Amino acid sequence: MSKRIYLDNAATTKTATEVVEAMLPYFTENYGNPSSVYDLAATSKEAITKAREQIAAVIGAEPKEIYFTAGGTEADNWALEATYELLCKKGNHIITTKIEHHAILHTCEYLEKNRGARVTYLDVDENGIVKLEDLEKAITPETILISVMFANNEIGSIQPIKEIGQIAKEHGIYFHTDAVQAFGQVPIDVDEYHIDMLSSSAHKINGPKGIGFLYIRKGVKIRSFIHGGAQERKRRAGTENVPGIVGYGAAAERAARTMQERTEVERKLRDYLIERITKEIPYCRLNGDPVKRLPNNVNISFQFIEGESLLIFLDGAGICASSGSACTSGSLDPSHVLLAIGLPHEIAHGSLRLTLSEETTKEDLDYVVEKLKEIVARLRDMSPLYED
Amino acid sequence: MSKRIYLDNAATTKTATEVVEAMLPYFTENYGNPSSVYDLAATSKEAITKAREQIAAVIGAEPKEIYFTAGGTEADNWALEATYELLCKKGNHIITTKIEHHAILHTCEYLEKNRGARVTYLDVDENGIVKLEDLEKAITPETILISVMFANNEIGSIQPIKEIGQIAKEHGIYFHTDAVQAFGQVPIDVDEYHIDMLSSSAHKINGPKGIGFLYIRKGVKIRSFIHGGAQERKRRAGTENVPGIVGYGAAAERAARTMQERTEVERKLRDYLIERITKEIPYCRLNGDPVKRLPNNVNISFQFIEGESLLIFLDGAGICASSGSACTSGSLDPSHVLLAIGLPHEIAHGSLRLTLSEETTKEDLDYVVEKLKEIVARLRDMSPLYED
Amino acid sequence: MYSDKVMDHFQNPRNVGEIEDASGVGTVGNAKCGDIMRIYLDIDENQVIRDCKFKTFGCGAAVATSSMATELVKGKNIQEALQVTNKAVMEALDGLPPVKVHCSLLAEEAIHAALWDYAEKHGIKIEGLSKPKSDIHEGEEEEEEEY
Amino acid sequence: MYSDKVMDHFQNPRNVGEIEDASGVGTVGNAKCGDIMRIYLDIDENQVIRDCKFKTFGCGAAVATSSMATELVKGKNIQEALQVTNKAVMEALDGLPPVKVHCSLLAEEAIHAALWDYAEKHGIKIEGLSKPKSDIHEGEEEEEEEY
Ligand SMILES: Cc1ncc(COP(=O)(O)O)c(C=O)c1O
Ligand SMILES: Cc1ncc(COP(=O)(O)O)c(C=O)c1O
Ligand code: FES
Ligand code: FES
Repeated sequence: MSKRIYLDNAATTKTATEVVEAMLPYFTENYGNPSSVYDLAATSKEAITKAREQIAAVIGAEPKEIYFTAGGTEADNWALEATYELLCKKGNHIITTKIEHHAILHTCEYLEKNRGARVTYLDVDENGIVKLEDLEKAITPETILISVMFANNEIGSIQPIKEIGQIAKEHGIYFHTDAVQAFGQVPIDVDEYHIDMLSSSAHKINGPKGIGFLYIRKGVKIRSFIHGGAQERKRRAGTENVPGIVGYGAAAERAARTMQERTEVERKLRDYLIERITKEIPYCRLNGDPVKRLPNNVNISFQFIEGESLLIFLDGAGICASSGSACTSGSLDPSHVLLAIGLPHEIAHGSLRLTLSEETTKEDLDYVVEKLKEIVARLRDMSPLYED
Repeated sequence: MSKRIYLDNAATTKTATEVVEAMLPYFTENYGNPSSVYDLAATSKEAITKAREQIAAVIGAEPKEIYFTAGGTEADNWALEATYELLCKKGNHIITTKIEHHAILHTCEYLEKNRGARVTYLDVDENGIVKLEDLEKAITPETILISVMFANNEIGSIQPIKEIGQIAKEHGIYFHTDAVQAFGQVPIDVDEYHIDMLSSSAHKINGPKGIGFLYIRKGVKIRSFIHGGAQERKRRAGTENVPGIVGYGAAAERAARTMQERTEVERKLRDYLIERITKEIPYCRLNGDPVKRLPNNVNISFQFIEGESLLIFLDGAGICASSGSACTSGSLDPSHVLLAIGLPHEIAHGSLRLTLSEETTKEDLDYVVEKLKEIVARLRDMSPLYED
Repeated sequence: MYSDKVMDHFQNPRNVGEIEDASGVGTVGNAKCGDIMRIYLDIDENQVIRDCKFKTFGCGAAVATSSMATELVKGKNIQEALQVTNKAVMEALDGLPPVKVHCSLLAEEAIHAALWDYAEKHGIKIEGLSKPKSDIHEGEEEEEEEY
Repeated sequence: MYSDKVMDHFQNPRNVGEIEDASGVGTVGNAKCGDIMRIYLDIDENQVIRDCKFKTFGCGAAVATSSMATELVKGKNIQEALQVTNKAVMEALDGLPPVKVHCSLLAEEAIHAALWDYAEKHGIKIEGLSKPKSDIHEGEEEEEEEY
């Protein structure tokens, strides 16, 4: 295929060249195990220290509050399970939302089914934002943890994290946020927002796959999730993924450095794309909040058509995108996020997520709009639901 | 430092150039998320399929019995915790050994402390080998899992895995083996050895850090350890570490291809090194079995001296090695493995592990022996325990 | 993830459309994935399917199986058409990914539903054909992963 | 992991050896890590430490602190020598990694033990010096990680 326009940056991103370059020496030269005594190991250790500093700086944390994991999913599992274990004698109630990533939702289900937890899944409004009154109302004396994602991966809605953190703090409840989509995309300050734990994943910000971190505020004494060696100050066992950690550090530094300029451009392109699609294609609607929204996220539902078909035709035109359709995922239910904002099944099926990167151009988007028009028309012709 | 002789290949290995080369395209070109619909993702998916086949072939497994993890530690945690959860209603007894890696031991401690498990830690003989009678005797109607490492990381002793597997099978008990040190170094066949679960880690065989796998025999219905997306057939959530998986596949294929020739050479060099040290340096002894031993492992205790000091002086001479000394690890207790084979504390302290690679030459080893003689003499002069 | 044949039938689906005054029309839906398929049959006096068209709201596999199923029943008589099972359609498409097998059931059921409609309209009974369920996946269990 | 000063004192330790007929000898051990340190003092009639030697079985930090401690007490009188705490030794070495702080206690205790031995042999009492524990780490708790 000659042309390729990658608009699925919420799924994963291209690892930046400078990130790969930062990683390379740690494969074949500075390959020492950081736990060892000799000099070669000291190089690995220093590289980890540097990455930890680079990352901590992005969210206003101390370096020793950053614990590397294998990704956002592990970080989410860790935060929930270990907090539950630490505090289940005090209370068994966790509050989260209906629009969390499966890494949170399925961990909650596990805790409910196997470990006696009680979980409240908060509704969101039609734009995908949690209502603070609902949160306040859901709190009980047994509530030990509030976990609300910073920004949603499907519809890009950004939650009132600061206010949620404030409420958690006032009630003396730990607050975890899944910031996998937000880290490096929007400013985050763990102190200002009263965040006790925060999950993130490198491959969403042009870092490598298979590395993430959990921020754990000093004083939050959750156990380690993976038991073994004394790595990560005895809190996360396993030989450190040195190249991955180095790559994450480089990617975080880069994301923070370019954030303002990059997201300003992306926001403009995002709004341009939204405007063109919603104006030029009938029977479609924007999902998620028009303003409190990730700078690179566009999510639109097209009535009468189904997402997977749309994606395959887009792929045929060289456009990589994703959908909240059941048919794309292996599970058959349409996106729980789209249902949570009130879309009926058949409309949730016809949703399309386009997530931009710093490489996206206006020309790309013009091409996408043209193709989209053709494809949507074609699929509607095929649809038993559409009568023109 | 001009000269560097790396003899700590049991801690970690250099990532092979061909492995890094196999990985590179998956960072910046074929970076698609394997769960997506478009063509770019298909490339990632196929790459994972290939790696799974490469790895399965090494141990006589089916590709779909291989589940990728972030390393050996996660695989060990998963096998133990999930088996316990699956079967704790049937029985709460686990049998393992005193010489397991901390990834096993600390997980057992967690299960004992927090989840009601009862664990038997089998003794080993003076060569570090499990006694089959002990195992037989330890089995009770409540025993649900036997976990015995394939080969020990410190003293290199290789366990009678086939016999253990046979015993487990006869009693209808699941058998897990931590093969982190054995995979790619000695032949393994999961069927012949009756292995139900097997852990491994790429960075021990010239693959990248941060990737491993758990082999789970078809029919063993343990739950997933990390909850979230539907990756790894819904058994291990988290965006796949595609470059890591590809690198692991390449490293496994390479290790299997070169195994016979490589280990033959290593075995000869190993025995040469053991012979020279034990003959030429007084008051020292070989730890571990002289024959049932990893092809690249040398572990020797030097009386009257302490391991960390030895390592620092060796490092000064450009030699990277490791020790079972308390002082090297952050924990203060000397190696539990050396204590388990009956060494007194002060001798356990003076242990040195040298683990060879395919790049090790006889000249390297001659140099090591000369340096070792000097350093040992010097440290003994400084020791209050040594009277000459 | 799809075979070349599936991709071909998906990207260039045969027999898309409607038949006015069709002899039989069948619409079926899959409650789980929400997909809908409608099949139109034009059946002549010898009970031979002269023409067949479809409209589908569904995934790539659903579209491709609709297309292939309509191809397969065209020109066949009713009894032959009843033999066009989802397995036959899948085989003709060189297979489907496991998670997509259920989509092919949609096509089989849509044909049956259209034949039922035809039979009702003409007051005849077709051997081996029973009333279509309103939802073909009613009561179907989430497929167990075989570990 | 060690400062340049530590590495220097480790690789070129000062005052290694024994003193025959020393005025005082102190041997201390750390039960946990199994390390042992012995200090020899040669003290003149004015209670000034004329010479000081050590032997150590222990890690790099233990050797370096032994070396530095002997350097620091040499030429001092007994009261001054008592001020050579593990903190003072660590500072003189530009610090130690947290996990190695306990090693420096060994040096402090060994000096105290040697002084006690000297006091006992000479039937005197040294202000501010108490009988050395047989194991300086007796009863010490595993240090808690501060999270
Ligand atoms: C026997 C054994 N098990 C488990 C592990 C843990 O592997 P990893 O550090 O890659 O998680 C290691 C190595 O560190 C090992 O040698
Ligand atoms: C909001 C959110 N949380 C968690 C994850 C899981 O991250 P990973 O797949 O890197 O483990 C993702 C992405 O997949 C995500 O978008
Ligand atoms: S028809 Fe719904 S998944 Fe295929
Ligand atoms: S003296 Fe034992 S660790 Fe330093």
